[in-house]
Amino acid sequence: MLRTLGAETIEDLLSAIPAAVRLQRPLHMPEATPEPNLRRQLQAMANRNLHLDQAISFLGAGSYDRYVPSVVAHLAKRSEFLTSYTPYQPEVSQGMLQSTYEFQTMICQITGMDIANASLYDGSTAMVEAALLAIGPTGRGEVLVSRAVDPQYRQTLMTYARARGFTVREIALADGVTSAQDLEAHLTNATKAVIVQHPNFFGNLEDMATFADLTHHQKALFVAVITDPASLGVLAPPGAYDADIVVAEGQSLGNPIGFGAPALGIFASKSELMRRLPGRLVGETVDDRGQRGYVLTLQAREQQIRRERATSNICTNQALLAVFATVYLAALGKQGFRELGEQCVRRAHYAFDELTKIPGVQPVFGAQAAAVPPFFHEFALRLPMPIAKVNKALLKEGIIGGYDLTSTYPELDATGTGSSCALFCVTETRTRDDIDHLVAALRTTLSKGNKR
Amino acid sequence: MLRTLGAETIEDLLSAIPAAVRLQRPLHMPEATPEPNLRRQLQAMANRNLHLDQAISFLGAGSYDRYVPSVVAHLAKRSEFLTSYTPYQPEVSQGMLQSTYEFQTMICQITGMDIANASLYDGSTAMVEAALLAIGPTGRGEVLVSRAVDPQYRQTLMTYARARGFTVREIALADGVTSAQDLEAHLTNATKAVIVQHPNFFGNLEDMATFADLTHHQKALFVAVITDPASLGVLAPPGAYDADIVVAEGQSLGNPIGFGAPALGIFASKSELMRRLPGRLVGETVDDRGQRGYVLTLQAREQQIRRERATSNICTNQALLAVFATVYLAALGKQGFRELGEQCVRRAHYAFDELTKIPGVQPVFGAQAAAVPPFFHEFALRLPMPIAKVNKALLKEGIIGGYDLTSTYPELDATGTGSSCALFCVTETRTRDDIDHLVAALRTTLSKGNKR
Amino acid sequence: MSTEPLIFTLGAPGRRAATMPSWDIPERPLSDLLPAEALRQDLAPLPEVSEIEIVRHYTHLAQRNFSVDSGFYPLGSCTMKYNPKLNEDMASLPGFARIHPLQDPATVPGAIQLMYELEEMLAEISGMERVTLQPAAGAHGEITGLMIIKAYHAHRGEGHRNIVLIPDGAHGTNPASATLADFEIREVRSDGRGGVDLDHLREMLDDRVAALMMTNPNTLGVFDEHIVEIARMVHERGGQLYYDGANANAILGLARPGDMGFDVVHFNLHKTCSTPHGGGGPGAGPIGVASHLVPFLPGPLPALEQGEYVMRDAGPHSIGRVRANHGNFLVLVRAYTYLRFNGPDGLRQVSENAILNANYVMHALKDLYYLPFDRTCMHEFVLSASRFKADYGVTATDIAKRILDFGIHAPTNYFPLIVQEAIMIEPTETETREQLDTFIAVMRQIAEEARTDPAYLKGAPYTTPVGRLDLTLAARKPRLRWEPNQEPLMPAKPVPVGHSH
Amino acid sequence: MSTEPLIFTLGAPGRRAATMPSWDIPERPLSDLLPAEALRQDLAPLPEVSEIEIVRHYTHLAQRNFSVDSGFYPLGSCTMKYNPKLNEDMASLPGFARIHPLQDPATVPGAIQLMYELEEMLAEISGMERVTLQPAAGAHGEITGLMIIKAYHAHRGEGHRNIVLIPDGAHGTNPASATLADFEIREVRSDGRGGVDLDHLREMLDDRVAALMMTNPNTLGVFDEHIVEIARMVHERGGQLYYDGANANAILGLARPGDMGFDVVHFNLHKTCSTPHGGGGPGAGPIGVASHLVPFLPGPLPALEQGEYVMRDAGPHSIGRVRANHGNFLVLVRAYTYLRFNGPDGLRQVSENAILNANYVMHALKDLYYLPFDRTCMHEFVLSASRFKADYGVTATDIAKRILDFGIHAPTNYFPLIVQEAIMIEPTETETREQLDTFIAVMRQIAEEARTDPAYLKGAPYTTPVGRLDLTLAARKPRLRWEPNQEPLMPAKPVPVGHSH
Ligand SMILES: Cc1ncc(COP(=O)(O)O)c(C=O)c1O
Ligand SMILES: Cc1ncc(COP(=O)(O)O)c(C=O)c1O
Repeated sequence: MLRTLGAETIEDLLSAIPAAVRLQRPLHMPEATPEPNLRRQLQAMANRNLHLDQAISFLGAGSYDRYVPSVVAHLAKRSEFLTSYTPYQPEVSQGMLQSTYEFQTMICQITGMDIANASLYDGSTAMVEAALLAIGPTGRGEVLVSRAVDPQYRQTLMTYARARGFTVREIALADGVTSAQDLEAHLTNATKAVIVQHPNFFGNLEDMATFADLTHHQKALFVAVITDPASLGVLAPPGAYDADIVVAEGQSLGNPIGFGAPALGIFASKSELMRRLPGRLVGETVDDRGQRGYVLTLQAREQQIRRERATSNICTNQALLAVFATVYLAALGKQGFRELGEQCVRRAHYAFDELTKIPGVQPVFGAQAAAVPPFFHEFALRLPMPIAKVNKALLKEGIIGGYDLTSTYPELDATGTGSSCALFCVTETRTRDDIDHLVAALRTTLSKGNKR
Repeated sequence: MLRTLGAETIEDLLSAIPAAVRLQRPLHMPEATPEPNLRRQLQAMANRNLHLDQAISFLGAGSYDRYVPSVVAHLAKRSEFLTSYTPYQPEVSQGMLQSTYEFQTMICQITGMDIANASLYDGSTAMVEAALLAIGPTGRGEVLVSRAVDPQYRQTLMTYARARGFTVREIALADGVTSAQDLEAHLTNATKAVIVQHPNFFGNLEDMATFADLTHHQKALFVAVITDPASLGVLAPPGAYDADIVVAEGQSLGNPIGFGAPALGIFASKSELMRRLPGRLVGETVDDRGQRGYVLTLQAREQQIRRERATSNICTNQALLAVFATVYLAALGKQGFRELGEQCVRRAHYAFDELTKIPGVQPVFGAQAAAVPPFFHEFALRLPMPIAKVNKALLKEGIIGGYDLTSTYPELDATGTGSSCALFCVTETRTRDDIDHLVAALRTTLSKGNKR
Repeated sequence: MSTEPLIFTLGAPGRRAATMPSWDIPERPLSDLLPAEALRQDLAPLPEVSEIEIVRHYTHLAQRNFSVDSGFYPLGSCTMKYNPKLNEDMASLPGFARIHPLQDPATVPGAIQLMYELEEMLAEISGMERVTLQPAAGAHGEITGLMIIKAYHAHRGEGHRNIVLIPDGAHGTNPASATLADFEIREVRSDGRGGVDLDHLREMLDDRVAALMMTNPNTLGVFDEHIVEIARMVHERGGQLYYDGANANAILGLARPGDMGFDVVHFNLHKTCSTPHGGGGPGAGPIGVASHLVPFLPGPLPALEQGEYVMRDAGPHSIGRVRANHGNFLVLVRAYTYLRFNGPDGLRQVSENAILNANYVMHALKDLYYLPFDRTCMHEFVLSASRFKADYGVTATDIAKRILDFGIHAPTNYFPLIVQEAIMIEPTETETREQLDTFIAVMRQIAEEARTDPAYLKGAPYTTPVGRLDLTLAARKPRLRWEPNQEPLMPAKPVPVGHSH
Repeated sequence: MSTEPLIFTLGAPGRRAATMPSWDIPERPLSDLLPAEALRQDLAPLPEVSEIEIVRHYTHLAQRNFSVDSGFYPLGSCTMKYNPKLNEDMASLPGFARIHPLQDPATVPGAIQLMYELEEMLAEISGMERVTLQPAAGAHGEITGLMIIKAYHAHRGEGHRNIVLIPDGAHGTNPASATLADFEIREVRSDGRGGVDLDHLREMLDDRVAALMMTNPNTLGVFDEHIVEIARMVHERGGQLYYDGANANAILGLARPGDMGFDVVHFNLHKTCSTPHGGGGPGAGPIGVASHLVPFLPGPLPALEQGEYVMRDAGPHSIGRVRANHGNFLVLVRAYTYLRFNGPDGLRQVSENAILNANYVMHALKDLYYLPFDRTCMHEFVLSASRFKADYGVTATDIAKRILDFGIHAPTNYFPLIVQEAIMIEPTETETREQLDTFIAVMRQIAEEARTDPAYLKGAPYTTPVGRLDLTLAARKPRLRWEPNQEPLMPAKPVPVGHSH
């Protein structure tokens, strides 16, 4: 091959790189490892991680252990999906395009929204994109975000806000839910968007209709954040409470949890926002033979056309995860999606009821039992012992315990009491045996702890 | 649907079954288990088995731990292969047909034989088919089989011989290899076939050319048995020593070991046996557009046409495993297949050298070191302790030890000495660390044992 | 889609895909380790290709292959039902896929338990006393069962029983297996309703008869209503009754061979229990036997002894092993998963739906296609193209090839032999009504085409990757392998590239 | 292949595929547990389909999708190289795929170690001090890098620097990202050899310039030979130099952005490290920074402290998180596997072969296609169809569509914007010479067709599942989702079934 180019050695071609910047030594990194050795090394590395088929996990807080029917990966991992790229040539990419169109449709079906895009990076950046859409091309304005929104999402928003130059204010909490009073107090005509998570980070349901109303009074956009779309199986969809934008984390729709990512940013909205949407959109059209077909459309919003005036800088997205979600939702179907939500609610409530029977274990929110805010599949408990210590003890019983709320919400800490707050998650994957095992282990741990 | 049939309930259709034989109760078996629960139960069941990624195994004896490159399963498990059936409609089955044609060719390439079929059940039944071919339609005659052939294969042959009505005689051993003298003594004009395994069950190389000569003198068919085709990377192929038929176990060509099966029966022969071959054959042809294509051919040998006069009763075979083997051999290629053999030979010899340095550990065969018969990747050692006891100790070190030869070859037992004979296998998957670990563990075990 | 080249004509010298483990031990020359005369002189002339070439090649081949996952596959007698993906995942678990058959049983209790429980479920489903999982496929089950029957008769001093009766509609493996077990074969005629002709059977039954092999429902998809009577007749004359279970998909939870009087039953797990067919295999063909035959089963058998799962050797009367190791274990894992997923009610529903679907399609086609045995069918039925052949020269093959044009696999043809120009249709229970309706419409369109344009059917298929293939040429000039510099079998017609055919 | 229906028009009421866990807890009514007004009133109108329907549907869709595994994919700027299957298997290990991001780090040391070592390798490859793995893709890396640059300037009291210079050939994400970080964009012209016009750059450089973003080799596939000079110029004026690493496939082990003077580098692991593109994603866009920018990196970062792998929070100057969790971890696993498999020599060979392949193809086509910048290219090059357009009315689109007829994906079109009718070709190192020769032959045939039968090219493609699609209609009447009872966008022409198109 070199000879056809009139070159003697590869160096003749490499002379295109100025000598001054040529690397004159081999890279300092491990030598090439043959496949059999490498597989063993990586298996050993993976084996050092405790995974969710080995432990019984009650950890949620934005990433969820979900049963994924076998059929999902068998289809979504087909190499024709896996090893293709953005369908720039629609005539040979109808598979990805139609799947994405089905994804967009299903997202509309579960959220009750008009339109949805082809995916964003994850829930947190999808929330940022919603804020950016609301803020618009000037880059200036104010976004109100509930303090009950996932702390990592809020941190991400803050990072972008500092760079882009807009203001973010937090709406305060009132006993585990967003304070409508505080929202009202902060809403001004500078407000471009109000962001509330539902169920919120504590698992509690929010009064979304009221917040939407308040927001719309100030002509701002109301953004609903959802971290586990399974909730939409039983809860009123954002379309019903008049959200303008819904952003969600779609990992739990059939994708591996994978240490938190790749994840699946979901973005749906009312149709009037169509030309301001970030990311790719697939639309229907026809071919020159008169057949139905699908293409990337409304690309004039995107960076490859609009460049510095694009609605977003996103290019590569999370297309394959959207395929997983599509197959997953198809597999569950109308009835299964409902039942998924029911499974979560009932199992979580069974766990809540059993756990709160343990002496010293109390709900964090709601002074009396009756006032405990309604929750979906996560709930916050106050434990009479530091959560780190509790979790260490549970781990010995093969249990991954709850999320340490005290670290991110120091205000929940009743200092000096030695108590702590933890967020427990119970999805459809936790059997009664699992839950009973947790209850027993926690009971033992706490009673031992008390004796010491 | 029932209504279009003029039926009221399904019972109207089921009345085709006489009431006397209708089952009047539900089957006594576990109730239906939903997918999520079932997966967990089966995972738990699987977890109770110690598998070859968890332990370091030196067990061979007919089933081999082989590194299978990732690419193999990704292709062979494609659902178009997995969920199709015997390619009765060649126009829509070119994938399976061409793959099988490539398989047949590759088997010829590695064995040096003229033709090969599309697969049989496993090595043991392939050996039976070779005997049946030699015996022919009368069902009478004599087959000589070396005592160094895999004991399970010999047992299987005996079962069929009893039913079919032919005679099987064992050729005796001479210090770990087949006795040429004993073979000569048994060869008569009643002999229809002589069967020798190479490398034999003890891992030792046989003098196949001499046996073939002797056999051909009596106009019988010489059948070579191979349990790990990796040996063909370095050893002279059966075509070179004039075997008439080669049967082999193809599991180790890219298939999961899977508790021993499904396995892959390989059957290759000289071309003059073409119309007597058992099983399916794929051949080249052309279509009505002038394109090359492949079809099942010479079906007049088979049960679906020839019925009671078929060359074999086989119908369903092991087609998918042949696809695995084909992709595996393509991935190794000309150089890789050679290197596979070299890896096995060198690693096994390294292990042999190190193990025989342990006090009390001796080769079973060959009075002096120089006379130890040459071996491929398995070798027999005499240990100064019962092998069951040794293996129990090794298991504690994460090692699956050798195969207990004493149980199947009682004649190797020097009774009363408390010693035992074991067959160790070292494939390319055993690293130097693995081998050194075995050596150290065995040394400790034996020295502890001696002290007691 | 143009022809895909053979892997042997791809690649280039020196190219390779797989990497071997790194050399962490001394690389001594082979000639130091093995005698020169034992060594291979050349390299096996395998392909020399890179990983990407392998991937594209076998991806293209896969794309040229019809499968259950790509469309409707009403291949009679083969039960091409949907293969649940869960089964595949379970068979891939390293705790099943990566265990050695000779490991100490104490290190593989989960595997033995699975086999033990599977045996129990199969025994219950078939109504038999005990099951062996060793046989690798249906035909292997047949020969195993026949060897057991042979051993049984010999044990009772009736070694002279050397005849096996087989109905004329039987599958080819039945007579082939009987020969293999050194029996003589006698064919029993079918009666006008598609069942065994009782008079003919009575005539043939004498004390040389070792067994009658039957499929019930038989290959016509017809349940033999005289089965109890047949069993009585055979047993009275000292014979044994063998059940070819290829059609068990019709009887799950509805009727049991044991209750019908059968002594031996084989299962085709790749059919009934939906383990995939893998392009021709692997399958699994466990057999169940009545209590008097248990001592003759091949061993070893899984057992639960003092709470431990062990493999127990067979007793003195055992016929011996019929293969190495424990049966097609990973296929058994799939079957186990399938049975546990469905449970007793689910299995019954499987059969009910299989029967419903078959009758639905039969009912919708019998006005246009000749149905030789017009009665309620079980899970499949057999039409005949004989009238199309007589009237328009259109054969069952022509119809089959034309079906392929619609993205549907053809039914089984020319089997059973007792129906001329047979078209054997088994829809299976996993198909939707919509799919059946599509198939019915296709079959009706083809019947119309047979009348109006028979020549068009002769040229089918048209939309497949290759056109109708020349079977005669393949058999006349058998070419069973590639070799370098082979002449083309036929001079090639050039196909322009980049143009649709 | 006829059109595949939408999943919504398959199935029937009441049908479903997935089963839920069995109810082992009390089935209390939802209304006991949640307030009525919070509940969904209807069921989400998702499909109602059986497992077999899902399988066939998505199998058909997959079969209608071109991919690297099905053929050559010379899509410039996207590095559509072969994706080794080992990487997939490693990313599927439950120890990686089934861990929760908020688990106690002590329970996931293997995952943190992998990230730690991957960071080290990427730092070495790029010649940067430290790397963060958080960004999800290249564009996300860009905005992260620009935010770091912004924070750096602010920290030094140079918050007034609000201009980012971007060459006119840059990828669209560069200006889009700069806007997002609230910078103004100024375009720098290219010179006659395809590099940055130094005079124009000098003109534009003032103390309001925060950074120059460059791709090197740039989007023409040309290595900017003045890079050292450019770096000096930018740094002298207090600016930072940003490296868009989308083209890093050309420089592995040959040259390092750090040594060229860059301050921030992003990687596209889905390109350079061969993690598959997944039909548009996921990818991963780690960034490396020079030592003066390390304090501004987002956190947390993996660290090795007293022999334990931990996640360390970012310091006070950090820009903060740019997303939830740790980066696209399973993509990182694939990239790690890729780098460890190749090692230093292998990576260098990757780039050498990528360069060789690109030059080989360029050399073979430049007589027939106009090559605006005729010099040794790196891993890709850009042709122009402008002469075909002028002479025969044949556009880059027409050529692209015609390529599809040959089972090859089209190159990138109309990018970079500085080349008219651009055809951007990146063969990648994993293609064989035979494949390149096939492509060359196709391109030469098409050039001939452009001359002799331009109308034929306008009608291409012909052999694809669908013909040329109407983009204008899609944008004019946007239909972004299915709804029941939608009117067809256009009256359908009937296509006869069972006939090849
Ligand atoms: C009726 C019948 N009997 C027996 C068999 C043989 O079973 P197998 O192919 O599993 O050997 C078949 C399979 O095709 C069959 O249809
Ligand atoms: C030159 C260049 N820069 C940046 C990007 C953006 O990378 P990503 O798609 O990963 O966001 C791309 C990808 O297409 C590119 O080609």
